[in-house]
Amino acid sequence: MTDLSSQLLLYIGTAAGLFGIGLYGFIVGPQTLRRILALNIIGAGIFMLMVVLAYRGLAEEAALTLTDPVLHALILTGLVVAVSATAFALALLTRLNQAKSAQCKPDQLRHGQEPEQ
Amino acid sequence: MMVVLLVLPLLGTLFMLLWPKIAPLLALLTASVCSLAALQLLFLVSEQGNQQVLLAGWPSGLAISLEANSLSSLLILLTALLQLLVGLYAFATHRRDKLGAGFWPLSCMLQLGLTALWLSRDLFNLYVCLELLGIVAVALVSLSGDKAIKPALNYLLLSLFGSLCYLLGVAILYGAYGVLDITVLAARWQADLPSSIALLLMTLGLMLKAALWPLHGWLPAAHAAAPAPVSALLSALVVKGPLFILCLLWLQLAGATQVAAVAPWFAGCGLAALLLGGVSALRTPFAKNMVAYSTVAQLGYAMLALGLLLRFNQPLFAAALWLFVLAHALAKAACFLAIGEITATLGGKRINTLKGASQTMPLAMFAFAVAGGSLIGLPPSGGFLAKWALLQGLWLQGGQLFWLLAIVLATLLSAAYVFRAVVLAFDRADPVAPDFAPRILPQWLALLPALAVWAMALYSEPLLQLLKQEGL
Amino acid sequence: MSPFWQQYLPLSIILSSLLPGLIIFTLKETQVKLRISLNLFGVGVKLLLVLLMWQAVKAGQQFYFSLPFLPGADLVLQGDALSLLFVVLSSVLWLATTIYAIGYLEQSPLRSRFFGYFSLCVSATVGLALAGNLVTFLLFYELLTLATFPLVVHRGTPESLAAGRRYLAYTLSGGVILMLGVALLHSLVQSPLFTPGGYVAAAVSGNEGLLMLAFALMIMVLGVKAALLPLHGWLPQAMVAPAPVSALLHAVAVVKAGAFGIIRLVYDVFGVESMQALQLAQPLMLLAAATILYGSWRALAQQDIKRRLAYSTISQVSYITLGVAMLGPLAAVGGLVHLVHQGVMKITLFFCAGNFAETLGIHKIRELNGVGRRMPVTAMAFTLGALGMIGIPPTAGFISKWYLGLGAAEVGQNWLILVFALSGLLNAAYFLPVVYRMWFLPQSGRWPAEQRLSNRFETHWMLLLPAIFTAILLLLMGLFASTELSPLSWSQLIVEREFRHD
Amino acid sequence: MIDLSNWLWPGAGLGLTDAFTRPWWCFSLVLWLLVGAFSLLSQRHDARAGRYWLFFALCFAGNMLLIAALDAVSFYLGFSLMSLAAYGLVIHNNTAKARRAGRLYLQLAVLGEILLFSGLLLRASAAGGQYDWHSWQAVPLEPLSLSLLLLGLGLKAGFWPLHWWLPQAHPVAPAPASALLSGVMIKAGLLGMLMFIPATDTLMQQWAPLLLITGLISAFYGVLAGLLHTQPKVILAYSSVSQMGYLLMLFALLSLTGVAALPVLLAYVVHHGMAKASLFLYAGMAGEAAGRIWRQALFWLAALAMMALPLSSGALVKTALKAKLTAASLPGWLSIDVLSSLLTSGAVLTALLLLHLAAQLRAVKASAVTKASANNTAGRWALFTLLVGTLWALPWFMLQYWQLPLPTLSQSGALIAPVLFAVLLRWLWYKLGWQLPQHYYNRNAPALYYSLKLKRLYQPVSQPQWHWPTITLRPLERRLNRALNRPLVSTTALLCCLLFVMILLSGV
Repeated sequence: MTDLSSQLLLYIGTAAGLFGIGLYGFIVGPQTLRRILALNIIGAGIFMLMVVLAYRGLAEEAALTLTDPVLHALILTGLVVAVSATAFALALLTRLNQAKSAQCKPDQLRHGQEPEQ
Repeated sequence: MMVVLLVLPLLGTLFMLLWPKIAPLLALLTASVCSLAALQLLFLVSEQGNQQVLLAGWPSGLAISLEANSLSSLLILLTALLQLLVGLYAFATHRRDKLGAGFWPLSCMLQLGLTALWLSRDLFNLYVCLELLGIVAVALVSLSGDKAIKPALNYLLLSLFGSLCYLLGVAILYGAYGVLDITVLAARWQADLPSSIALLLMTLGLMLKAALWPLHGWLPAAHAAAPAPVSALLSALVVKGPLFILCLLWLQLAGATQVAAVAPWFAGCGLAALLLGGVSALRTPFAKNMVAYSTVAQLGYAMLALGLLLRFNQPLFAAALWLFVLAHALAKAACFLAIGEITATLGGKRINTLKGASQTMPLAMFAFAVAGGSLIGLPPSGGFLAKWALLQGLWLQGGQLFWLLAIVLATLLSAAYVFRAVVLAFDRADPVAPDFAPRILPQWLALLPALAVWAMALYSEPLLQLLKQEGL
Repeated sequence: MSPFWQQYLPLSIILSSLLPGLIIFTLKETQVKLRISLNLFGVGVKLLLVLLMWQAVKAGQQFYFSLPFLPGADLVLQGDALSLLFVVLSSVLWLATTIYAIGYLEQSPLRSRFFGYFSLCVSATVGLALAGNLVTFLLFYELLTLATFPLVVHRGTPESLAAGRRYLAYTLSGGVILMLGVALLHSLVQSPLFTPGGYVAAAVSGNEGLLMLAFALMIMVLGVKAALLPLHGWLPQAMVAPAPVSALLHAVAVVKAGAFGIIRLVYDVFGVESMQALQLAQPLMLLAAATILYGSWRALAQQDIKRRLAYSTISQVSYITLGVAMLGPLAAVGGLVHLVHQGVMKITLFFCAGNFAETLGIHKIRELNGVGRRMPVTAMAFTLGALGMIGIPPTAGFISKWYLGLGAAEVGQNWLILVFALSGLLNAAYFLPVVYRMWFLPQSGRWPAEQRLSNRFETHWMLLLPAIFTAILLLLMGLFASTELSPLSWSQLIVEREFRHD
Repeated sequence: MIDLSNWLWPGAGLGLTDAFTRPWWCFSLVLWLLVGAFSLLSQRHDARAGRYWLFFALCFAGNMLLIAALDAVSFYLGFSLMSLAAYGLVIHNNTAKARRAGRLYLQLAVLGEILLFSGLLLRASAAGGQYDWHSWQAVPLEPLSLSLLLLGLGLKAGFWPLHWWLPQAHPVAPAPASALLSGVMIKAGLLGMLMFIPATDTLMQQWAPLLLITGLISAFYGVLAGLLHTQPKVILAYSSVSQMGYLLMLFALLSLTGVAALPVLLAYVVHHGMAKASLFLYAGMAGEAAGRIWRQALFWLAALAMMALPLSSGALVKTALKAKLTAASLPGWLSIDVLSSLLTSGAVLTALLLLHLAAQLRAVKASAVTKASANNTAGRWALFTLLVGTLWALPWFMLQYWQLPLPTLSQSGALIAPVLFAVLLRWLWYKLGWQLPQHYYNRNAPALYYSLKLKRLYQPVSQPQWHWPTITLRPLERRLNRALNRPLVSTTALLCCLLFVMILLSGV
């Protein structure tokens, strides 16, 4: 590990912050939608970290200006995965709400107060 | 061969989407061809040693590399065979159980994800496989209608969370070492703090996905809510994927100090899973929940074996670990299929539905009992082999009385929940009348893996040898 | 006899009951004739094969069949003198019990299942007898547990289910612990063939603690099936099973499997020298003696015939354990011969109890008044069995007690004779009043539930015949104890081979 | 001798190879056949005749077998066959009293058998696995096996203090059965002692004086107890106790004289068997003897033989007993003089008991009712006559075969004197109207009470039993379930974080 420039540190810190916020949101909940969003924030944090690391990843061998294409590929793949997963989760959520509204609980739906499990 | 194994399910899925009418046929065809291919791969590996393929001609390091050793080819074979079996079962019952048309392509995708997972030796590939597996699994769970959405959603959230944890770990590792291939990574491994954190993050993510205690909460509800063939696939195969990666990580990557620190945790978690999962299975009033909790408990064996393997480095534990995986896959598939068939025919979710099942549906009940025998570890079943290896290892290690007693206790618990159901089945005073005439074929299909797991015992020696030297 | 024969004979002895059993499972309830003929065919073939083997073993041949199984422990079937003793016992009694069961279960539902499991149970027992090493033994031990469970709960009533649960709780826990013990022993000395004189002797020094632990674990488990003292609870409850099952359970299959296992463990795994070196015999002896007395004592207060018989079994089976634990040749003869004698006597008693229950609806002892006049043959058979249990000559029971007593005196444990005497008194105290009721008291009121099962005999001939057969057998075994065919001579042969090794 | 050891149980052998088994066998056979013939007539109108004959035959077989047995197992087989089958004879009349007595009898018989079994086991073991009792003669006795054998066989022989069943069982059985019980079967105990306890053994020689005393006490006790009863068969049973006491003395003398007393013992056995059988038979028929002088005369002939009137077998054996006693090498603390005077007073008491019996038999007449046909009655009396005749022919045999000394004149006088004295005593008693308070008579034996107690002990209604404590964990479980199960996702995620921190801190 060589010295980290303060900028990178800032980025990493931001990524960690995003991760933390996402984690907090995910744990606290309680609405599912909020959790899905929290997961996306976590994902964003991780991708950000990866972007940063793409600069840092080859630090030992090459100049800082060179970025690591592998990581970018990974991020892209990850994004695709994350997007599809989010879409799927949202679809499921919609179905859940449909099922619930079919069971005539409109009040709860409006307020989004769905109890856990 | 490996490429065929991956391409075939993919093509199958595509065609199924194109011609949904013949989807079941395609699924069965894919599964059977894959089984044959997997068998050939196994022969190939056993004759010529490990096989490696670099996709699309890229050099090592950049290309997606696939590597098949005897363990992974065994797992592939198991996957394909179980797919075939479950496919047949689903085909036999799909009209009655109103299994959605989505089952066929999804199960094919599942096979693809699993096969890719067994073959991958690259952290990020594994991530993709995991994610694929997770999403497909959730989709499969949600097939059984409205009542399954909630558990499926929970499953999905936690699964995604787990994946992200894993991904974070991968990112950190890549940041530190700049490689993703496990073998290369292992060579450069330094047991410092970032790698520890990364490893731990990945571990927790995988534990979450593999439903290892105490992160197992989503499993019983999800597996119980899914249709019977899906639960069989999930319990038998899907949870094994993350477990496989976990073993890869800890056996190949981790440094000695890390291993020493984490081993007691693993063993402890395994033990807790065994005991608490067993108790839950014993107490739950629902039939499928019982089987699902039993999965939680049985995964505890694998965890325990892993922990002990890390601790003592005794090859017998490796054998025990994989034998547990194999035996549990077969037995649990049989259990879920049998219980699914019984609950469908007798019409009820509660375990009391099994009353008198030994008369009304003797075959299915027999399948359950036989598979249960393997879960308990009665000789001469696969479960027995695994347990035997575990016990042998512990005795050879010496002074491990605590673990031995714990295993005895866990075994008794498993016996208790299996026979709780079996005893109910023998109730002749107050049997539950079937809603319609029981069908024979699905019952036989449920019996097949159960018989297979007992037949495993007859090949115990080669299996033990193979798995012992493998150890990943 | 060709070597091919020698190799496959043990396997075919097991298969001769296993295959008919499996086929019977698939039969419909209405295919009675086919089922019965299959069953009897199996019995006949088995008896024939056993006879072949008996002659060969007597001539000193060994049978050996193996399948690869665990590393260091193949699945081995081995026919030696000791295993043959048990095989002959179970085959012959299987014959009797099969006939009895056919008569007993006439017109009752689920017969195919019953006979299927029945055959499985006997196959497991025979397998247990022929098991050539500990791992194989363990395997058949568990199979036996599984095969007998459906028989215990066959009636499907809440009581029988409770009994089944209890039975499983005991035996499965036992099975797990047995696995633990076998694994321990395997890790120390592997699992070679059972050899007279044992095979642990080489490992004794340095591993005393572990060997003692292994022995304790295994005895604990075998003690569950053999109903040794603190582990006997399942047996009295399991008597809710149909009479043929109880008969089989008590006389041949389960209880005897435990006793047989103890014999194997003491003589062929540990061996007399190691037992002495590890000082394992004394506690076992004490335990067995305590069980003998306790079982007899508890039997006194039982008002249900089968319950009383069950406690009597607890007591009687421990004679075998005691005989083994004394580690002397004469005591060993006594223990081994009691394995057979107790089986025949107890099966007679259970047949008779079943006859009373089936014909007259009698379950309680106080209902037996004057039954000797209504069912003289059954009552006679019961009386003979009871006298045998007390140990009155010329029944078989006397011979075994005589040898056990001689053995006790031989090894200088005179206090055991006191145990035998006391137990004999207790046996008399709980059996003679029953006999007295049957013969000397007048019938009181109507029989609880009388059925006319036969016009010519007192009950169905299929119920009567096995009881007569075994009753005569137990007389013959006592009277002609010195002949070459008798269990006594065979036991002496076994003991000669077991103790000759050095 | 028949060697059956390759056929029956190990060591089995039958034969009459001994000086004492042969006459014993013949005497038993004669008595069995005579009494058997008698019961053919007496049980003709018995509703349960089949049962009677079954048990009769079993007893017969057992008795003959045990006499002819050459090995311990055969003896034990015969012994237990006889003992158990005799139970059927004891309770034959099926009255409550008979059942009570039968219970006591069976309890003691089983106890005796078990003791005998243990004793035989120890002997067989000491003899190194030899079952042949001849080969046991040279094997030294141990205190344990000796006392087991004495107790086991003594319970059958019925001398004091092991006599409990005799006064209970004999009166309730049918007359011929009592005759056999008292005449032959209780002798089996003695025979067993002869076989299995070598007379020349050192330990036995040490114990012999004690046995001698026991026999003496038994002789006195039997008479005294008998005098306190008024039922003829009870009196006879007590008389048997007393006579078994004499036999026990003779058995002890066998050791003290170096087996010289064996002929006397045998003679005494035969004498007592015949006489007691006759008396029991008579007691069964006493009602029919009313007014018939010759029938009563027959009784008196038997009784006088018991009283040892000169020329009778009793006289011969009593004299010989006394002679052997004086010849015996007694330990210092046993004075010959005291013993012989005790013997004399014993003779007085015996005579007194028989006179008492005669008086009681006279009382029976009135109550006795007979239904038998004339032929039957005549036949039975003829058989009885034959029996008494045999009894009176015995002296000749004794002189011939066992060379018992013929009593001299003074000895005869010494024999008559006690009888006369007893008659006098009895007459005085009768004249003066001495009477003990009523409640001294016919007291219930405590044995029956203990027998009942014992029965309650071994047939308990319930027993203390330990149950597992039942623990209900259900509420706890419910609370746990509620606490753990929701909210799922948060809990799991939190646990995940927690685990992360904990494992990390544990030093990865």
